[in-house]
Amino acid sequence: MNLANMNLLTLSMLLPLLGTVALAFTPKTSVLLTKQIALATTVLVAVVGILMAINFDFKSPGFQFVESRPWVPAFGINYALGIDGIALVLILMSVLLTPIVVIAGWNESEGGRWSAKTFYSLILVLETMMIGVFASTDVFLFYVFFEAMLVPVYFLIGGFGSGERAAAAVKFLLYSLFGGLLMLASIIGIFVMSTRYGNRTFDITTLAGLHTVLTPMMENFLFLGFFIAFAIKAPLWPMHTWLPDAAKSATPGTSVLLLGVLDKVGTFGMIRYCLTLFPEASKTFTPLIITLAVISILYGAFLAIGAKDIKRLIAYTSISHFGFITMGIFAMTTQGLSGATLYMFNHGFSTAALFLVAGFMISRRNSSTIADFGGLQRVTPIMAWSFFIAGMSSLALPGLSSFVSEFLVLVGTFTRYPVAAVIATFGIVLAALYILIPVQRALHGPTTPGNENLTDLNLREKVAIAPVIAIIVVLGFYPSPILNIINPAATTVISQQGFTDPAPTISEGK
Amino acid sequence: MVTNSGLVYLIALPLFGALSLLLLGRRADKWGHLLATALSAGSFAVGLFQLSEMLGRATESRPVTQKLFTWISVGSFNVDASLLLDQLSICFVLLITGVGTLIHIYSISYMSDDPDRRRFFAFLNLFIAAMLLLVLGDSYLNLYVGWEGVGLASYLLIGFWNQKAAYATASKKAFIMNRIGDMGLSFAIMIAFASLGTVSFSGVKENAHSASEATMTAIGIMLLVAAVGKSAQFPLQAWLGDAMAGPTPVSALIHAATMVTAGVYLIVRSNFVFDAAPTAQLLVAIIGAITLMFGALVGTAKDDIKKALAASTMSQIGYMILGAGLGPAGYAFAIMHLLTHGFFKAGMFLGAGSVMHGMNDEVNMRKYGALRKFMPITFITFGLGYLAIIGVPPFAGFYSKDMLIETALNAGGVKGILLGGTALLGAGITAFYMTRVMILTFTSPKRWDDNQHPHESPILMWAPMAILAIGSVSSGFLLSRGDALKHWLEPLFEEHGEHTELLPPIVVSGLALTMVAIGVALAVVKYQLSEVEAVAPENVTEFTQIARRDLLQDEINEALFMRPGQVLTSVLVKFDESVIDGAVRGIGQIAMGSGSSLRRTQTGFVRSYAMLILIGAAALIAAIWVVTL
Amino acid sequence: MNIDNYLYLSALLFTIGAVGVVVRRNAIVVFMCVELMLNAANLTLVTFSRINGTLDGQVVAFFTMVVAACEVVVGLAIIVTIYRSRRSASIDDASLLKR
Amino acid sequence: MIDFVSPTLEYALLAPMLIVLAGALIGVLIEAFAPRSARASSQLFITLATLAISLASLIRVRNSASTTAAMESVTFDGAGMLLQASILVISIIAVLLLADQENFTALASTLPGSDEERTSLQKDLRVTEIYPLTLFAVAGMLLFPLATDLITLFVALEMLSLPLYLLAGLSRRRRLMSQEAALKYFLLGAFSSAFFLMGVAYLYGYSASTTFAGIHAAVIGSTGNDIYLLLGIAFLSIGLLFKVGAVPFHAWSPDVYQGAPTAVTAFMAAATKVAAFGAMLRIFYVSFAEAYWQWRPALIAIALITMVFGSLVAIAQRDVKRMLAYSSIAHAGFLLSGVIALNKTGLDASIFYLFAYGVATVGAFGVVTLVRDSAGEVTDLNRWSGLGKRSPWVATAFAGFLLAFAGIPLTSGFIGKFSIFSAAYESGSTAILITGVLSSAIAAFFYIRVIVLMFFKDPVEDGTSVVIPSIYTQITIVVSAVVTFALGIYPTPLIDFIQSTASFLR
Repeated sequence: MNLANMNLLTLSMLLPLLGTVALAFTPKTSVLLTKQIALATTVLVAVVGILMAINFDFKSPGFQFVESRPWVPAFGINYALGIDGIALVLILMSVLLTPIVVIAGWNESEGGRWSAKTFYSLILVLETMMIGVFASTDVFLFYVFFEAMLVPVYFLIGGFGSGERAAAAVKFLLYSLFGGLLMLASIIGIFVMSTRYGNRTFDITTLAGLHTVLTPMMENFLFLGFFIAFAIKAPLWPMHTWLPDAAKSATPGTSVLLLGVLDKVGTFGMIRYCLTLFPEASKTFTPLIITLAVISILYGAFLAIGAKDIKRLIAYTSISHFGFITMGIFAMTTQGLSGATLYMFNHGFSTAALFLVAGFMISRRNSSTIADFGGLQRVTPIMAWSFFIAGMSSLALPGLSSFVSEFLVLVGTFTRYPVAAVIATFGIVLAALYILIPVQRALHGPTTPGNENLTDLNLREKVAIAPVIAIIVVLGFYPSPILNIINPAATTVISQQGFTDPAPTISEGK
Repeated sequence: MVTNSGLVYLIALPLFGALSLLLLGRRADKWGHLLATALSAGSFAVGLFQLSEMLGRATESRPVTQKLFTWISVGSFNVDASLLLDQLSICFVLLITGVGTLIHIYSISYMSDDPDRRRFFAFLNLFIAAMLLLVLGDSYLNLYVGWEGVGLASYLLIGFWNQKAAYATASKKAFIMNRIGDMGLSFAIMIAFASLGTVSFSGVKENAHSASEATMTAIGIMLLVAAVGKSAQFPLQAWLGDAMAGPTPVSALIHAATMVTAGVYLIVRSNFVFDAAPTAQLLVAIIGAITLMFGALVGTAKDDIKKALAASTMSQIGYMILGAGLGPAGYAFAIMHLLTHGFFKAGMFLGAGSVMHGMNDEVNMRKYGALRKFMPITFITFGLGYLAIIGVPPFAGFYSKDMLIETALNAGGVKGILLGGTALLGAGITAFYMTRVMILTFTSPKRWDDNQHPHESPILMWAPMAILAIGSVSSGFLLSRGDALKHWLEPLFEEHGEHTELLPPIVVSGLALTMVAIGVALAVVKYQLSEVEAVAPENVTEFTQIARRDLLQDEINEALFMRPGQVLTSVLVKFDESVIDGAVRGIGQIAMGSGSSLRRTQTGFVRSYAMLILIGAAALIAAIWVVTL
Repeated sequence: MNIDNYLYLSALLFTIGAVGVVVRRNAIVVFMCVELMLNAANLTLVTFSRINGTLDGQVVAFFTMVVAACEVVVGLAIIVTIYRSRRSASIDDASLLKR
Repeated sequence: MIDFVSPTLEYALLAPMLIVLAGALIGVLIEAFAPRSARASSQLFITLATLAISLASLIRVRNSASTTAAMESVTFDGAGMLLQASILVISIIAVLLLADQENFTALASTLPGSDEERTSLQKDLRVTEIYPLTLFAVAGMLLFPLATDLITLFVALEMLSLPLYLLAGLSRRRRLMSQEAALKYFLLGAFSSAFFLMGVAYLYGYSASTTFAGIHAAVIGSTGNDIYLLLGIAFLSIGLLFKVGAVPFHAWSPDVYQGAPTAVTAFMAAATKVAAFGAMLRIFYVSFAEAYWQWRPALIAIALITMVFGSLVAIAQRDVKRMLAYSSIAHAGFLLSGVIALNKTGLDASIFYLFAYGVATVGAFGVVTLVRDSAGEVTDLNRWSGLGKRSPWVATAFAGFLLAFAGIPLTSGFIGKFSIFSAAYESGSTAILITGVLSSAIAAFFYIRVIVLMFFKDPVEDGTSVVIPSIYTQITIVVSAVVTFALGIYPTPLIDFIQSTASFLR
């Protein structure tokens, strides 16, 4: 793999920054140029991402595209990057979503306090950090990205959002900072412990052995520091209340990145850090976490059913979906973990589809209240169908990508925690409700006043939404490409935990 | 097992049709319906070809498979996208594509003046493809895809005119009640994987005996739940009546002939599960019995011709489920009734459609009457279907239903008597309400006002009806001649020892026919010989009123599920707003509050600052002193 | 007599000074109380120097006097400015800055 | 006769301080003889030059670290050298703020609101005494963390305090407040230094010596009466804790920070903290280390209270300078955990933190001096709303400093927090870690509120505007901003340097 030693990861993180620099030199007035530069950059990054995927060795479970340079040797901090299957999939999702968001949100920067330059610079900086957070194999580096990420998002919500944007942005930032600081405490704990026992390092693979010397008490505390931070990010019930506000106030594009990518950092962190660093503690807390996950699934679904605002509705559906993901992760079965990872990937796209179409609808109607829409099916068929398909993938209709992941999660959980899986399965009925209710209210029925002369999707919007739907459908029937990337990594994680998939009860009988 | 690369075309053709019609959009308006019909017919042709191939092979090597690709493979959970065509699925393939094609043809004319006809045909093709996947999938998960696929198609077609709010609601209702059933199916799959380590039919069949009965019972009951949801059986029957919102061809194809019978397919397909789980099997029979009565009773009170037919569909499927619940003895007859029912019920629905077509979409039978003169062909085809369903020999229904009743009676002991009795009684009631439909629509004096101009439908509509009518006449005889179907399907099922006959067959047939006669007689007396009001009379018995409201099914569902659900939702919304978010805000306010109260210590007076220092000094000394002790 | 008494005395003086700072209002008096505290410290130093038999304590005391003198200069300057602008030397009047 | 041994003074090592003192004296002479018109510029030049030369001489002698000088009354070691360097750097950028005359009264002696004052303003008189005063203070600060003799320590304390008392009173606007600030600072300062002196007395009584080494020896040998040690540590700590503004000895700081001319506040807040904590670190690490079981619990308690109190009260502030004052109280709490850590990492962390925090503080106050209306600086937070629209760069810079205070990654504050907390935790006090983290969360709350105010609220048109008075202020802000982010993104060189050099000579 000649590309392996080309530091593709650094390259992919550098490109957006270069784009930002380019933006800095474009005049404020030439908005179009700004957008073009942003789009070009993101597309370029996407290409690099795909290159990585192509050159990725599916067979080997370890980290690939590894880079490492000392950063703060005094603290044993390295600028260390590397990706396993799970990280690759998520990076792929991020770099694919960003250009789509740029296209779909072509005019999102207009409602904002600041110029388009600022908007796209923030997006690009955010992309760098998204890649970094998934790619870093140094706990400290991860934390830096994890926290620094908040700043651009904060300004994206507060500066370009709508409604109570400032309040929502603050809520988001405070929640995340609180979690982040708890995590900082744990990181300090790890740092001191690793110093005390042997060499001070933040290298994830080295630290994976640390738990052997920790007291259970200590391990539990360190685990909690990480987990709470991730549970807030993910978000898991009852630490979710920032999400609906943020998603409602942010621009659709931002919401896509927020729900599609940023929240994944939480679930990704659970796999990469909670499980790897603190296997014992993970076992200890699994019952609690599974419970919370199941609650999230049903709770989020019910609130989605009760939601009056379409963006809040989507946010709540995500809470439900993140419940599934978390459940799958802590089920400690290959099906569960692979399913959860695939779920992260699929959720990225199905939520993107939902949010983008919702964004198109809102931008036409200047309202995000479901009740204001009605009978769009007859006025704007293409938009209506896009929304419908996105909805179907959100309720995990077989034949669409999310079904595979959701079912894997359920099966994987059932083999170890049947009760949880059974309760969670009721979520699929609720899902039908929370998707079909808005579909009926907004798309079906007679066309209500104010909607008669909405225009259907234009070419740009079609271009933005088409690839997403394509991915949703194709992966629904043929998920193997992604699953093949995920499986080895997932298997490794599970075996690191010292778990093996429960054998069929029948073979126990024999 | 023999592999065959041709199976995929069965699905591919209609799927291609659906996609191309949907993606091409208005461009395809001109010829879309023709393409769709052609593809459906093509699929039927492939089916016939496969049948001939199959007939050419020895019994044991008849089933053929085709592996398309590896679908999901994670750890020990491996599911291929692969198809299985055996004696059972071929029946369905032919029924689906055959009846499907006929209904395509019928729809060309029936939907001719609908602006969205192309979309309609796209959905029809989508349904055909999904239904074929359902019956061709070689594992429960593949079946699941088709299972929800047909659910989607039915949702789309019921809501085809979803600009009418009521229709939109009906489609939603159907989808959600189906989802409840689907939940059962996913439970079944999970249990199967967790306990047997496989989800393929063959795999489950292999382990069916080695697994504990409890496991198999669990799987069985979950499969039953799925079947109940899809086949509108008690207690998930409520959606079928409303599903009549869809265009009539849809009701004929999906909600009479094919999709609603998927439950029967599932249970018969899973015979090895139920044979290993008697309890589940008994439950199946009981559900079937209940539903057949339920549907029959509702049928007696409906004035809406399509609703009446829907009720009868429900009841007829009840028969099939009952048969499927009778174990190896009943499977074949269940399938046989399914096929014959496919013919005559589809035919009658198309007939109803033709009547509506002639009566400006009037569906209330009390506004019909004396249509025999105006639409003779419809009358004849419908009539043949009618004779078939009430089970008059030698029409199709007679054979299949008679066998079901007989098998039920022979099920042995009290069980046999109860089930058989219900079946018999059901036959009578069926005769009654179908006669009622017949009389109200065709033979009774006219009750429609003069701006109605009933007329016969064009050939594109009556030709399919005619063909189906032929089927309703002959299919029963053909299928049961020398137990053709029974032997055809036998290799799939376990051997079963002959039951002791409770009554000789001839007696059973006699009883059945008597019941039918009584039913017909009652109907004739009540509707032919006495005046029928054009508006439904209010001064009717409690029972009639309840029956008109589908035995309160919707009221019960609302009281038990919808209302509580809505309450729970609103409660949770408030809870989230006030309690959880409130707690978060509360923490913020606490910080704020304590901040501004501590702020007061900053009085601005030097002396109080000095005092603070003094106190601090004292405290510090004290602290250090304490630890020194 | 016991030399410790000097320590007690100085401690007493120190306390008096401290309390004075807290209770008196006039800036000058408050300042004098501070001076009292300083001198209490000086007394302590000298006493200890006697106890320890080293001269350092006394040296410190001298330094203290010098420093105290400087403090007086600065202090009086400030107090006088305040007095001129406020026509009052009460430190309680000077409480614009609070909360 | 007694043979008199003349004291040996290592002038090379003392040079940094002596140079500053010399510069100060030159400044005084200029005040005396130079024509008024020439004073301001020449004073500024002299001051900057002095500080620069002093820094240079410090760098020159860096290799001869770890030696005692001036008869053991001063110890010149790695840590001391680093602290001096930080103080000098901070002073230089702070002095640039002083250069903006808008900060200072025309004629200190005039009555507020009197004709005299008006005429003096018209004549555009300027108090240029601030420069020598500052230099004297700097000299004291330079001496404070190096002193290893109680006498020197006391003198240095007064030397850095007295000029500050005066400087606090020289504001151009709101002179009553300014004078009040001076009075409060002076009275409480004197009060606390009385405690300090009493502490000195008791320590002398305990150890029969005024040198740190002597006290250390006494503590090890545990000769002498422990009550004296106890009292000594307690009283001495009060003096030091007062200077760093730790609860409950903090009360002066909000008032003084608000009342004093902002430039002075910047200098005071940043440089004094470095000096005071430097001295504190030295005496606790060198002399009291072995008696830690006595003082540590109390100090931990104070640290915790200080963190929480500072953060909580800051939330409720409406005035930017007061808010920064309370945040500096909170930071004093964080810094105390470096003293408590009592290990090498603690020392390194504290020095890094002091430098990073000092620079950011000067920068932040520098921004405060820019936001003005006709009546001078606008410190009312509500009138800062929409600053981001008025002048994005200034707002961004301020946001940057706030993020650094909040300890967001990629700013110097984060590295500082991380290292100092890990040092504290390494020394086994979990309480500090947890409380520190939580109070940082509270602190984040009000830093973010200010950012919201600046960026997400619309400007109110009340004459508030951003005035860039002189290139000097710009330099200050730019430099501080650059340092703040540089130390956040690539702190390695500084950290390594600190690690290799920082150590106390016992």
